Amino acid sequence: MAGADAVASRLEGPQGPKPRKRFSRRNIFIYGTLGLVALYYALPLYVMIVTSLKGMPEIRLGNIFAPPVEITFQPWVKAWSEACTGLNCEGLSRGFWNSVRITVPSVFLSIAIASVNGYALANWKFKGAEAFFTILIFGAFIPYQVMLYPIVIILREIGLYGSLWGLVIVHSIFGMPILTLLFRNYFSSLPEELFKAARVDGARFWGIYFQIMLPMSLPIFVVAMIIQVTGIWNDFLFGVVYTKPDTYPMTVQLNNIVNSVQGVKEYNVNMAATILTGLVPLTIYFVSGKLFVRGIAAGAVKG
Amino acid sequence: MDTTGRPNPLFRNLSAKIAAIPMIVTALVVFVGGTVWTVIYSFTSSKLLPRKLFEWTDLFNIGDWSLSVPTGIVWKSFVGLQQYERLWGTNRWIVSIENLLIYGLCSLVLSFVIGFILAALLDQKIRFENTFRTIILYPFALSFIVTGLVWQWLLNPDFGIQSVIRGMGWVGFTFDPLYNASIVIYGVLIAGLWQGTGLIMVLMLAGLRGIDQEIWKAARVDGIPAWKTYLFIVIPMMRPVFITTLVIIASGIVRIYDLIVAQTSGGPGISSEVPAKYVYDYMFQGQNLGQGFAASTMMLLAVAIVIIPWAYLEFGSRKRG
Amino acid sequence: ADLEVTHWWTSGGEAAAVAKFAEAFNASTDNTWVDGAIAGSGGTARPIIVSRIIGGDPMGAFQFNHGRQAEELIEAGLLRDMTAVAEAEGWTDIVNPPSLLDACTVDGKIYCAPVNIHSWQWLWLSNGAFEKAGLEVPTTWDEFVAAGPALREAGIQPLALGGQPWQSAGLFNVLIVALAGPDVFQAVYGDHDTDLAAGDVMARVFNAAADAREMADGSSVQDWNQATNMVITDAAGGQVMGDWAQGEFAVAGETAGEDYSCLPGLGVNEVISTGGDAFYFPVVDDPEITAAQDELAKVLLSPETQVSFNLAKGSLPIRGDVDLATANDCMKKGLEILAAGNTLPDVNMLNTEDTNNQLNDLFVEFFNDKSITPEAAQERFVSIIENAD
Amino acid sequence: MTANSVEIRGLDLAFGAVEVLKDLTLEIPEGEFLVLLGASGCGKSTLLNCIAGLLDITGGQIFIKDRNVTWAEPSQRGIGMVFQSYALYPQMTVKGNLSFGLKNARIPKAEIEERVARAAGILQIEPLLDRKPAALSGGQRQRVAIGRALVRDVDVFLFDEPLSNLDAKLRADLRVEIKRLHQKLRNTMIYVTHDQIEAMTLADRIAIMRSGAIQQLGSPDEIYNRPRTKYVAEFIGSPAMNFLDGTVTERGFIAADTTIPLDGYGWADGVRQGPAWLGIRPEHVVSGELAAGKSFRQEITVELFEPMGADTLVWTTLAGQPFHFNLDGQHKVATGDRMTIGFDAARGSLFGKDTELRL
Amino acid sequence: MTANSVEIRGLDLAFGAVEVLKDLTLEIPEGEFLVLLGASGCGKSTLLNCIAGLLDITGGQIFIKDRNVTWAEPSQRGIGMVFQSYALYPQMTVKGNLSFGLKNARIPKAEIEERVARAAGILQIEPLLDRKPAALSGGQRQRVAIGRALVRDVDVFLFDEPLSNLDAKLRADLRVEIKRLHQKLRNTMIYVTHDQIEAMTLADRIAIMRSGAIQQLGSPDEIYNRPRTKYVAEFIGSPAMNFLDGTVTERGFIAADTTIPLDGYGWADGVRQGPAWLGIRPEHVVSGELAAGKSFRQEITVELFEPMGADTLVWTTLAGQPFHFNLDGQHKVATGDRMTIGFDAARGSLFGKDTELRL
Ligand SMILES: Nc1ncnc2c1ncn2[C@@H]1O[C@H](COP(=O)(O)OP(=O)(O)OP(=O)(O)O)[C@@H](O)[C@H]1O
Ligand SMILES: Nc1ncnc2c1ncn2[C@@H]1O[C@H](COP(=O)(O)OP(=O)(O)OP(=O)(O)O)[C@@H](O)[C@H]1O
Ligand SMILES: [Mg+2]
Ligand SMILES: [Mg+2]
Repeated sequence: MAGADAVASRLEGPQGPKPRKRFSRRNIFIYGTLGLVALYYALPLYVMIVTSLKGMPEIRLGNIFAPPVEITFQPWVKAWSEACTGLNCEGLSRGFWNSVRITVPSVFLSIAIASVNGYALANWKFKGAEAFFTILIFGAFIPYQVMLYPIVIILREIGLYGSLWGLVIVHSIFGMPILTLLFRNYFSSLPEELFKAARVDGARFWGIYFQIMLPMSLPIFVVAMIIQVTGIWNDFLFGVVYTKPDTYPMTVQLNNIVNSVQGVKEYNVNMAATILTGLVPLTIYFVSGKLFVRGIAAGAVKG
Repeated sequence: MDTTGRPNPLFRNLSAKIAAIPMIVTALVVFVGGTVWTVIYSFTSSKLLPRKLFEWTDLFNIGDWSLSVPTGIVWKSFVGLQQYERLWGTNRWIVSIENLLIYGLCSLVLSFVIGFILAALLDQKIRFENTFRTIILYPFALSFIVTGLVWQWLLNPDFGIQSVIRGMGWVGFTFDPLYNASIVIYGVLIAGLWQGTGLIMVLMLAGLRGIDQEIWKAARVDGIPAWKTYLFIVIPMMRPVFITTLVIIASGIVRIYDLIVAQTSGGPGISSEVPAKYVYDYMFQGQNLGQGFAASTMMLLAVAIVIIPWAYLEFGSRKRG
Repeated sequence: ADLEVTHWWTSGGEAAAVAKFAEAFNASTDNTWVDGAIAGSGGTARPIIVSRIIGGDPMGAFQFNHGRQAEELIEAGLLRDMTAVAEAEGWTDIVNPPSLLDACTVDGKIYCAPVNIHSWQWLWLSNGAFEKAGLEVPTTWDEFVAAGPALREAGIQPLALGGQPWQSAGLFNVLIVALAGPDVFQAVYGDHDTDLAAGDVMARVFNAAADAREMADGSSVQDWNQATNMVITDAAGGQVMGDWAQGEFAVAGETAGEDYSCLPGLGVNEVISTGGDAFYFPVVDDPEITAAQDELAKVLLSPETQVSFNLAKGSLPIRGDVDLATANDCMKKGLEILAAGNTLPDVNMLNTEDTNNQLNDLFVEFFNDKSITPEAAQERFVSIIENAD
Repeated sequence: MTANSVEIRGLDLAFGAVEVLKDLTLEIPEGEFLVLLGASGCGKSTLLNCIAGLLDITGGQIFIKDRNVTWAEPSQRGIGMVFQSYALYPQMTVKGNLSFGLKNARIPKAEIEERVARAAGILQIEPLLDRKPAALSGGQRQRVAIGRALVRDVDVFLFDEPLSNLDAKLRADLRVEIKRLHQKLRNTMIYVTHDQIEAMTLADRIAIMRSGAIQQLGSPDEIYNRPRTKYVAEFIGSPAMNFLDGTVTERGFIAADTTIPLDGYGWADGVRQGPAWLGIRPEHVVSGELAAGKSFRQEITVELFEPMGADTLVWTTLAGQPFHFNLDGQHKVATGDRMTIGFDAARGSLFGKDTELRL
Repeated sequence: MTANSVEIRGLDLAFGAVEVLKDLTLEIPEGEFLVLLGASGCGKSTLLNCIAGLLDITGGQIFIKDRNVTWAEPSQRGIGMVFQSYALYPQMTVKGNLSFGLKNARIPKAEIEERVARAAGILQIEPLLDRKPAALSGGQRQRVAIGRALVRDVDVFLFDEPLSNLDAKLRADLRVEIKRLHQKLRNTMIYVTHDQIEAMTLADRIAIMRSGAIQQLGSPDEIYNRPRTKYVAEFIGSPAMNFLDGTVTERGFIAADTTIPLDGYGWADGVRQGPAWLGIRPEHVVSGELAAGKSFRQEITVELFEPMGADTLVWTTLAGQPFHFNLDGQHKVATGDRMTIGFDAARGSLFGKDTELRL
């Protein structure tokens, strides 16, 4: 046993929690790097916001980083409700509800189809399933433009060309590869025994899907939703090719605002329109940011 | 062997097969069908509209019935490999491919590296993780059109970053990647990474969170520095994440189009052209579908050669998960 | 009936011009104009239009550059034969120059309604810029080239050229017309005369193009109107651009002759091409729509709309019998040349879009890459002409 | 002929090219508790899954209650299954878990209530009915998993290592509960484990499996005392059996310089001379005075000892080969101690070196 | 004064507001094999992680070989650690796994080779050196994990449930190997488990932990025979100790209508009357003729029995409370059999009902 004085002397050594320097080299490195990176990512947003609050004369002065001297919301108003496309001068507001009408069923249907596919691939393997899945992954690499005409022909043949449902189907088709991959990997990471238990309990394909798998997979559905909402909301090509003027989505309007050049571009309106258009997906990120990470962490990216 | 009651194998898993019909139809009709269609029409001289490759000729009309038996074909607009010869003789196509290779390689490597490093930094139990993550992720909410626009602007030498820095007294400063043919593709890369790395980071972060904590402890007890632990231990363990990420990044690269159009329109000159834009321009601007299809076919062929064997190995041979 | 009209006129002047059509159409008929504007260019709008047509759900009418773009749609029987309307309205008599209607005619049937004339062959010069450099405002291309170094000295971009491919090709085509003459232009593009294309005459044009490239060096704008803006703000000496550029000068409040000068045919060969826009009408089942199409065709060519539309758009009317008293100097110059019959067809009428696209590629590369010699460019030019159909 | 509850005829199962079960035949009488025992990967779970209908078999037939169920759906076979990982539905309450199968079978509500209540009573989980699985301890979860099979009133219970995720104490408790359950219900139960204590205590009969085939099927006693192969002998018994490498001669079993008399050994098929293994269970070895009565005695040195509470396991060397045995009670030993041990080879087992079969 | 290998003084550890370790003090002499035992969640792993430096402590000090390592990096503490999940680097060969740490310490190549060879020799994994972990069995993996600590020539080995992922047979084998290793190396070893067999067989001393504090620290013998609290008594011994609920009076221990004499009981602190638990280990109960010599005897009915190979566990009721005991050898019993059992309460343990401390 150590002597009493030895004990006393020992007490002088390090004791308790290791002192953590606030400005340790490690912290400086981590926060420094993240700070710089955040700057790189945030800078464009800053410029967009600042610009959208300036008047055109101020923009012409040049410094895009300078905060607005005179804040004006005119560009926002214009982008939302005044900017013209051809004869329609209702700004983005005209396309907003169209976008909603397109996005909601498209997101819903594409996720429904892909999740069922992923589930069938993960849990109910049948001969040839891999071959189809491989083709699907291949499909992820086909440029959309290439498929424009074949899809027009397909839609014409099934009589859905020009209808909202035609567009919804197109979005479902092009969302299918990545989403199916996501869902397949997620479902196969769930314990197989659960699936077996449900079969013993007499549940069939759909019963297991709806009663067992679905309730356990909400996070991955959120992930899929975020990817799809972003993709579909921002889509221009399909939105404009497979719809009609009165159902054009917001992005057509955005394209018109951004690409109609008159003298000097109205950057402030462009920026305001841009932010307005991105607002919906952005909102979904902010709201579900935490779920996003947790969803993938729950196995979405395994395999 | 007694096979009493053995059901027809076709009907086993019937629900699964029914449920997979959308996938099967998409795979066969859209992806395979569309691809075959594209390949076939790449041998034609189609311009604005797809033109028939050939037509059947009916030599026999049987009796009074208007029943005709096709017995021969007449080539209509078949031009053999002419479109391909022209394609490979076109400077712009060559430049496009070079650009895609450079962009693809850089984008792939940098997406992985940046995405991973950011994820690793965020994984250090830091404060404000949520804030940092959101800042890095938000560009993903913006379309490429918008991304291109914003960065075109930031990189504009007359009032973007260059002019601001010059304005601060650094007169010789030059940073105009979009106006310099030899580096323009890197200018595009800056914007592409800005938009896309957030998603990659989030995927990686999720992957990191799935690593067994005991591995970290083992490495610390072994006295292995953190960077080595990442490089030699953690990264190899994250293979599944990397595969999903790889598919997402790679498919994005092959299809890159909007960003280029919005940011440079392929300029200056043709120095930032990419294959998908070549396809689009020839199909719709140049009204030469045949040429566009030939270019698409080359792209699809390249993708197929890489993807199909790989995907089959990756997804096909495994039992489960 | 509701008639959906697709077009890509979305900039301020263009939209105002289209509005004239819509107003007239809505006012003078029982129909309603449903606007289907798509910003961008033909490249954006074309797949939409074609998809809609082959998808079996066409719009009521759409805008194309008239020329060979619509040939195939006509051959495939997807566009309506408007001969009946044309005859009733006597288009053959009123359309000037007649070549405009020829471009709409296939096998003797008229398929489109031309609405305006645009010409390419203009050099726009900034009087202010030359003043700054202490130079006279040039009156010909050669003078302009000679002034180049001095302009540069004075910190002025001699020639403004946007980055879009069609601008480069346009510049070159203007050089052919101006320096080699309309006949060569016609022979090379119209008849695909490869000997001529490879010959000395064209070699001179290519050398001139190299000069232009020298002068355009350092021009870092993308859009054509940004380039025009450089001329307006005296940052550039001049720009070769079609007559639509004067819309920009007008918006900026500049006066022809005072603030800027215009040289048709680069001051060398005073001819103008007669390109322009036309409307086509897809075949539809609905008789009401068909009737509305007929009425739209009439409205488009009626004298009142021609005047109001072209004044707004800055283009020339397609009928000689209307009065454009309010036109400005440059526009008047154009009208004079038109009246004198010094016209030639537009490249769109001579070349397929495919050939134009290849030319665009060649010239945008040539104008941006100094390592390509005029000889090498000419060689590639010849091979494009050789393969054109 | 008594009815067999489960009958498996010539079962083959292959995953692609890998044959996992080969021509396996097994008959399980009504009410029997059969334990499947075997090393990891030998095909126990696979066999259970085949019986449950969760795997499509490659060949053979399966009968349950004399009904050919080879191609029947799992839920149509009258079986209930309990999994190693519990496999509870995480989003449902305990009650939901129990009633899920019944709802699928469209059983009237009142009856569901009743059956759930009965099962909950048997398993003593009434107070837990409204909790979700996440709020249960391991043992409680396992009970719910058993309950899920119980409510369905099945003929055959299948257990796939139901206790292996639990800690030792809980394992012991639940083992007793399962035993009680069987005594109460008298269902046929097929129970997979690789814990031999469980096998020994629970089984009416044990089937020892090795690479997809059954090596021995018999009562625990038979398997413990007369293992048919060396593999079986190795597998059963804790601490494991000692194996001495040597030769059977007419003088007895000779290993190195040691001769062990084989008097009274129950030869399977007459005396067989030749190279062989002699297997001796550690608990059949006695020491000190008790050794006197044994047919083989030897003085040994204690090399290592493991006090295990009730007894102590001693490691030593016999005939140049490692050897271990139990010392009764809390015998005090120290490394280096010398003592005399003895055993009767007649209680041991001889295995031919070539076939590894019991001699 | 002998040097302590590991000395922990007043260790506090909290995760946020949750205090996991509270003022824990522990001294481990050089070369001792200390086992930490306790229920799940009691802080065993946490303590080990604190010693290893993997967790930042909230208060107190840690010494290893008399060096204050409270703030030292894990790799600087002279410790090696083996994890429950092995935590092998999956993409490196066994050799790579063993040498990775050494390479980082910039040890010359020749020496690395030598150390790896030595460790591989000790653990008998030479033939595996070029395989990857995926191609190893569970036991082999665990050996590699131990090897990783071994090559680093550390003073203290920390084991966190190294065997709990293995099956019973392997567990037994590896347990012996670890014991041998300790006897050969004579390093200090701290070993976490919740398997008491492991604890009993391996430990020089056992520390029983409960919610972040050490309840008893002593030799296996002490802990087995004289558990200081009911918790300890419950925790140690398999099958578990019987607890009879009753009262200590001057006539003995009275439970229901049964009186059990307490003659010869070693009172911790003089006789204490009052409500208490009497703990009797199943293996201290004898039956038949042997019962005659015991201070307490009673005839009971067999309710359930579990043959466990070497012995049989019998369940019955005593004084209206469930009671179980071991029957030696392969005693043949049947449910309903009646027999006489007996035990000496002096070998048992009494715990006060209020404090649960040993009386
Ligand atoms: N889906 C599968 N595909 C290919 N092989 C498989 C599959 N499932 C199991 N196997 C193989 O079949 C063999 C038997 O597996 P099984 O799960 O039945 O073993 P087990 O006896 O239950 O083992 P354990 O005791 O580890 O649970 C193993 O070798 C395993 O590798
Ligand atoms: N990172 C953490 N944050 C908060 N609480 C924790 C953390 N890690 C462990 N705990 C809590 O500390 C307590 C002790 O955990 P510890 O892992 O040391 O238990 P253990 O004795 O090793 O248990 P087991 O036998 O299950 O491994 C537990 O109640 C646990 O919930
Ligand atoms: Mg198993
Ligand atoms: Mg632990």
